[in-house]
Amino acid sequence: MGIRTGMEVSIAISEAVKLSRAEVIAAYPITPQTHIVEELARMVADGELDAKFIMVESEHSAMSACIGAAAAGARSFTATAAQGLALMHEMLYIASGLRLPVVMAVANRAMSAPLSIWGDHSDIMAERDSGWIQLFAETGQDAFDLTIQAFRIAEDERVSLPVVVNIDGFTLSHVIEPLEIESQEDVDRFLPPFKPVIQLDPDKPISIGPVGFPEIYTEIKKQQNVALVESYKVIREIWNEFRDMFGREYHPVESYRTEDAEILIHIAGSTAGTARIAVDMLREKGEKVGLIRTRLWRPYPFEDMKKAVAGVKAVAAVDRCLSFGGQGGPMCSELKSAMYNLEEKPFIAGFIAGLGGRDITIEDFFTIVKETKKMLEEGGGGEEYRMIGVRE
Amino acid sequence: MPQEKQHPGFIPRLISPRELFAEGNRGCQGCGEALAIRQILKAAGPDTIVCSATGCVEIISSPYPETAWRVPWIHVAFENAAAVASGVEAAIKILKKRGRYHDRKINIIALAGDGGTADIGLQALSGAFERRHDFTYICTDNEAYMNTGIQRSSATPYGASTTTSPAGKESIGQTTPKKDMPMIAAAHDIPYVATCCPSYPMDLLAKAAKAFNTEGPSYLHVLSPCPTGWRHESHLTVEIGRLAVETGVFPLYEIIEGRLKMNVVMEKRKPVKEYLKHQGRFRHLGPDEIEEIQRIVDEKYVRLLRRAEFDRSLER
Amino acid sequence: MIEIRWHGRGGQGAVASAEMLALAAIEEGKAAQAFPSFGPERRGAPVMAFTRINNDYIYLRTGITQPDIVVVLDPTVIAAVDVAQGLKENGLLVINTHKSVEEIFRDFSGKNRVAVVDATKISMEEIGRPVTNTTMLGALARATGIVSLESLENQISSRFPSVADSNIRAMRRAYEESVLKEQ
Amino acid sequence: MAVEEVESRLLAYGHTACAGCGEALAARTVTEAAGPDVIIANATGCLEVFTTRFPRSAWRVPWIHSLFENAASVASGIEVALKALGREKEAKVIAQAGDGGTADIGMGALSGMLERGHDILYICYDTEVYSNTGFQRSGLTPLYAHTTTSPSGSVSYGNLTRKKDLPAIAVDHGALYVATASVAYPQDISRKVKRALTFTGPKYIQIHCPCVPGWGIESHMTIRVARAAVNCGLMPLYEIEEGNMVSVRKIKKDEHVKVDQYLMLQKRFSHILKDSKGKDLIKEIQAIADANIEKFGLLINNE
Amino acid sequence: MTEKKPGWKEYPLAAVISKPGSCTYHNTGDWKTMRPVRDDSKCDKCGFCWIICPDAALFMGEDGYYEVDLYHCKGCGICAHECKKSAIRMIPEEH
Repeated sequence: MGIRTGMEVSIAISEAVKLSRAEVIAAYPITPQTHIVEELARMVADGELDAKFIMVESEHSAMSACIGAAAAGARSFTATAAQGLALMHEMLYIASGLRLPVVMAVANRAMSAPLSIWGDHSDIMAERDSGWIQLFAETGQDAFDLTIQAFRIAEDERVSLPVVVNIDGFTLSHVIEPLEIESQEDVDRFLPPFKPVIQLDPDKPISIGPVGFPEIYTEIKKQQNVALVESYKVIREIWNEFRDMFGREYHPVESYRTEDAEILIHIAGSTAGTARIAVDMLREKGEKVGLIRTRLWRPYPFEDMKKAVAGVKAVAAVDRCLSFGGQGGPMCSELKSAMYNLEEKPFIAGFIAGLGGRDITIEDFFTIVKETKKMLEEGGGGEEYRMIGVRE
Repeated sequence: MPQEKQHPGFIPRLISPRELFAEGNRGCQGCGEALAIRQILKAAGPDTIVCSATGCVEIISSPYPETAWRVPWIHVAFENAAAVASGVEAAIKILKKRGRYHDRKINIIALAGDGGTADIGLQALSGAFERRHDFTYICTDNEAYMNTGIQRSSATPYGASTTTSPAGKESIGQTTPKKDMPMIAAAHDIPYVATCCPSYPMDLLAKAAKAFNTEGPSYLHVLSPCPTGWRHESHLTVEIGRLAVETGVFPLYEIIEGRLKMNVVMEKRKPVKEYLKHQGRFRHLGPDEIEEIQRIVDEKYVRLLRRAEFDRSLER
Repeated sequence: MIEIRWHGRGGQGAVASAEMLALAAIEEGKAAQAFPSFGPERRGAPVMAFTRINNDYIYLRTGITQPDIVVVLDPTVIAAVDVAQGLKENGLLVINTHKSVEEIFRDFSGKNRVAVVDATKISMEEIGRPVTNTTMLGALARATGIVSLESLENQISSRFPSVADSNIRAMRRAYEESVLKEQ
Repeated sequence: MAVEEVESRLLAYGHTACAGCGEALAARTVTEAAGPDVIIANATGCLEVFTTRFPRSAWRVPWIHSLFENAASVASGIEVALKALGREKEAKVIAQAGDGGTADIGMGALSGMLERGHDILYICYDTEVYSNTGFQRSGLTPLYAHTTTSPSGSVSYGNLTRKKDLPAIAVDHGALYVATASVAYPQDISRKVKRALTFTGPKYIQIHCPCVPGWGIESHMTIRVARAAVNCGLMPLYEIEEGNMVSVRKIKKDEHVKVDQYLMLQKRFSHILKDSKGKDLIKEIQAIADANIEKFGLLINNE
Repeated sequence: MTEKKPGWKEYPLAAVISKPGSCTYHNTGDWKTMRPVRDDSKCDKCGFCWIICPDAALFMGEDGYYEVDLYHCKGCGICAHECKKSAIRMIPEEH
């Protein structure tokens, strides 16, 4: 049993990194990620965490240094947001391409311009295809647990891929709330020391990152994709083990009051909490509404998603990111394409909400459900997606 | 006498016979960069990790499934050799402390060309120097982006024709002077900076050894003639490097703890024309431009001598 | 669920009071949230912070626009922002002021629960600086009983170990000296 | 003050900088000195955030912000565009950033701008810390300063590296005009900005600006702290034109203070002012000041 | 019959190369049009040709002379050009 305590979610992530005995942390400041790395710097300065903290000169170098450190055999961690994540972009592909188990927390934030320091999912959605395992936290407890799990998942020999833990900027990162912090002994039992699969070692001099001619590139990418797709099984296995040890459950797609539901709200991140309240209130009024929340975004849990929506009339897919000129929201697009070849599939209505830190309120969820019902009654069709709360 | 048989000449007696940068790499005929790296690794020895930037060296040394490296090597991207080396250095320090790595001294090298150093990689280099990582940064300078097809870099010298600073009716080629990387490195207050050239192998090996033995960051700027990009004949690589030094175009010096020392003072420097004439990239230059280059070289050389003299006076 | 909004100036510790209150509630076994107003506010500018307290885990992840309680740490903020904006009908205003509770009632006509305390004076006397965040926690505790003084003391002791005594004295005095009036 | 005068300020009042902000004063001085015919490319940072809260701007000159790391590159584009349009006489181009946006994440862009020889004045407002994101260490954070990412703690004495010598690096890039200035001497800033703008080519000015919350000083102490930095020798003020030192601000003997007089004004150094190990660390900082005094010949007798 | 190329499962993780110096199997000797030939009577075994060869294509023979490794020599001609004793000359490759 962990110790129940009140803690800022950013600090809880730092605690998780410390309990995971991270060895190298390289980071560059960007709001709203700062509290995570500042706390790690403090832990190192106070001797609570015996690690190297590199305060690099850019996010590009933060990810580069993590790649170097992981290649040298150290458990490596960084955190960033928005423009910082974008500056890392090319390095994200290299971290996954080199199969290095770097772990990163992203305090999700909107992309400039205009400059916004506030939360949405535009930053991580732009990195959707970078080959990282991607997890979303709803609560502070999730953030703490997922960070510890991330190291275990990343370093599993069958996986060997980097993992990102997404937490909503400010609405999660800067909130103090109650959560359980696990003991060092228990975390040690769950997470053994890092045994690198690839390591720079003068006694066994390997060459990492060679030139891959057309002759081999496709094969290497196939290999990487299979590892990412098959990490699904490992993740579930690790989640089961985590549940047995710590008593908290994690699933690729998590459902709330979906039994006999006709309409499901689909969302990821902390806003799912508000949606849950909206569902409760609608249920009280007798409306058959439920909630599904994406926990695992990459690899995409196709089967879980199909099961989760089986039998419902409609899904209201809410994205906190706008895919300009496209389908509206990346998560909605993915859901639609997952359903496309099914014989029986629900009507899927796309919504964009909560951009650049705007709250998605309980009332917004009422509107979303109402609009979905209306579209359903009108036989679907119409616009591809709607933006909620936008002023005319 | 077997001993004599093993070490008949002067040079081989002093230099490790181990080839840590292997034969069979795909460098051009007469590649100055491959030569420089071969020599440097002799000074480094096997307990070395090389973090390579994207560029010719990376391409010629690692076409999968072959590698030229006999030391552990990693290539990540173009602009971040110094940042990757920072991570490797920090990792090895903490792993040693936790008893999870060899306790031997490991040389950590960040290796990049002039573009990867003076342009796109300058920031990572500056940051790593400022943070005082214990590593050696080596810039093999062939004065243009050779890997992508001879485009200008900030290390391209005044008057050189490249594919993005071509000489033409309205242009003499590169119009800005070469960025002074060794001085910029030295301005970061790092303990050891040196210029060297594989045409002077003993000098290069000695400086490389000093750099590896320096605690904290060190910087080697290695002039590496490129037959393809400079458009000279492949057998002239070593001679052109030598001419760069003898004309004062590329002076050999060290800056140790901020004090500059000229390694060779050319009392009578050869005219720069001697250096330029072998190279196609300068072929378009007329007497006026050559005179201008001579002036730039003279001015800089005199400045260096003055600085060396001043720094010597501080030692009194 | 009780929702509280704190008003102060950047650097005065509004965020710290919001957090200490939440942590005290969590220590007492309740659920709570505390968060700052997520803006690039600079030192001296009017700022806000928020606390939610509930018996069960709080799933709500929105800002607080209709608070049950508003706490004003700095009386000069009242001139700059509408501190009573969105305050619920039965809401409570807790204000640092040297004015009487009647005067405040007049200033905020229509609000029917007000608590006042001269926290600036108390903190100057006890702490030696006009830092009113810990002091105002005392006034809030008195007006609401939302958490115990002991829990708040624990928070102050762990957060400001070197100046805990004076801050606790100031908080206790505010607890004693605050005046609550309801209509 | 007359309304017209207030309205003619090129950097208007009413921005949302902290009370006592050194950077705000320095920026105002720079803008006034440069005059109305400028275009400013601004990096992300405090200055950008506190001057342009939509829909209000403090700027009365054309101004653009795009990102943290690229003020020098955006300015390069503006400068070349003006030339291409034949309008280079109409406006001077200024790039500006804080110490993080200059010495760290913007270092590559600055280096390129200097090397390519653009006709741009680059101003670095050096607050010695990432103020905007909450006081993390930068490459210009001085030795032993406490920041949120170089905190003092039971096994650490704050920032363990020295301040990057950016003016020297700029000189080695061949910048035509390089100067250091301090917000303690606004007239000196003004003169240096005007002087810099007489050169056609790359110019670099670094202005030392105390940050009230970042350094842990009282808001009324900004100027005094900045002056102490100059008078102890830690912040030499000089001008270098085409590689030659042309002016150095001298410290009169009776103005000269030891570094501890400067350090004690700031919370970020409080951890080295209290224990015995700290004494040795202060000696190290004093040695930096003494080396500057010798190198630049800072100290003179009173007239 | 063409050789069967490896499938994706047969490649090492991330295309890491675990055979150090494996490019030594690569025949760069077939790039050359000229080859170096040594005149033993002029050679003083100083070794300069060895240390300035970009391709490490000279090796010390039994008798202390530097032999050319024709499998790797690309024929750049530096050794011949630099030899102070003019003991090496380049001759056309046979074809």
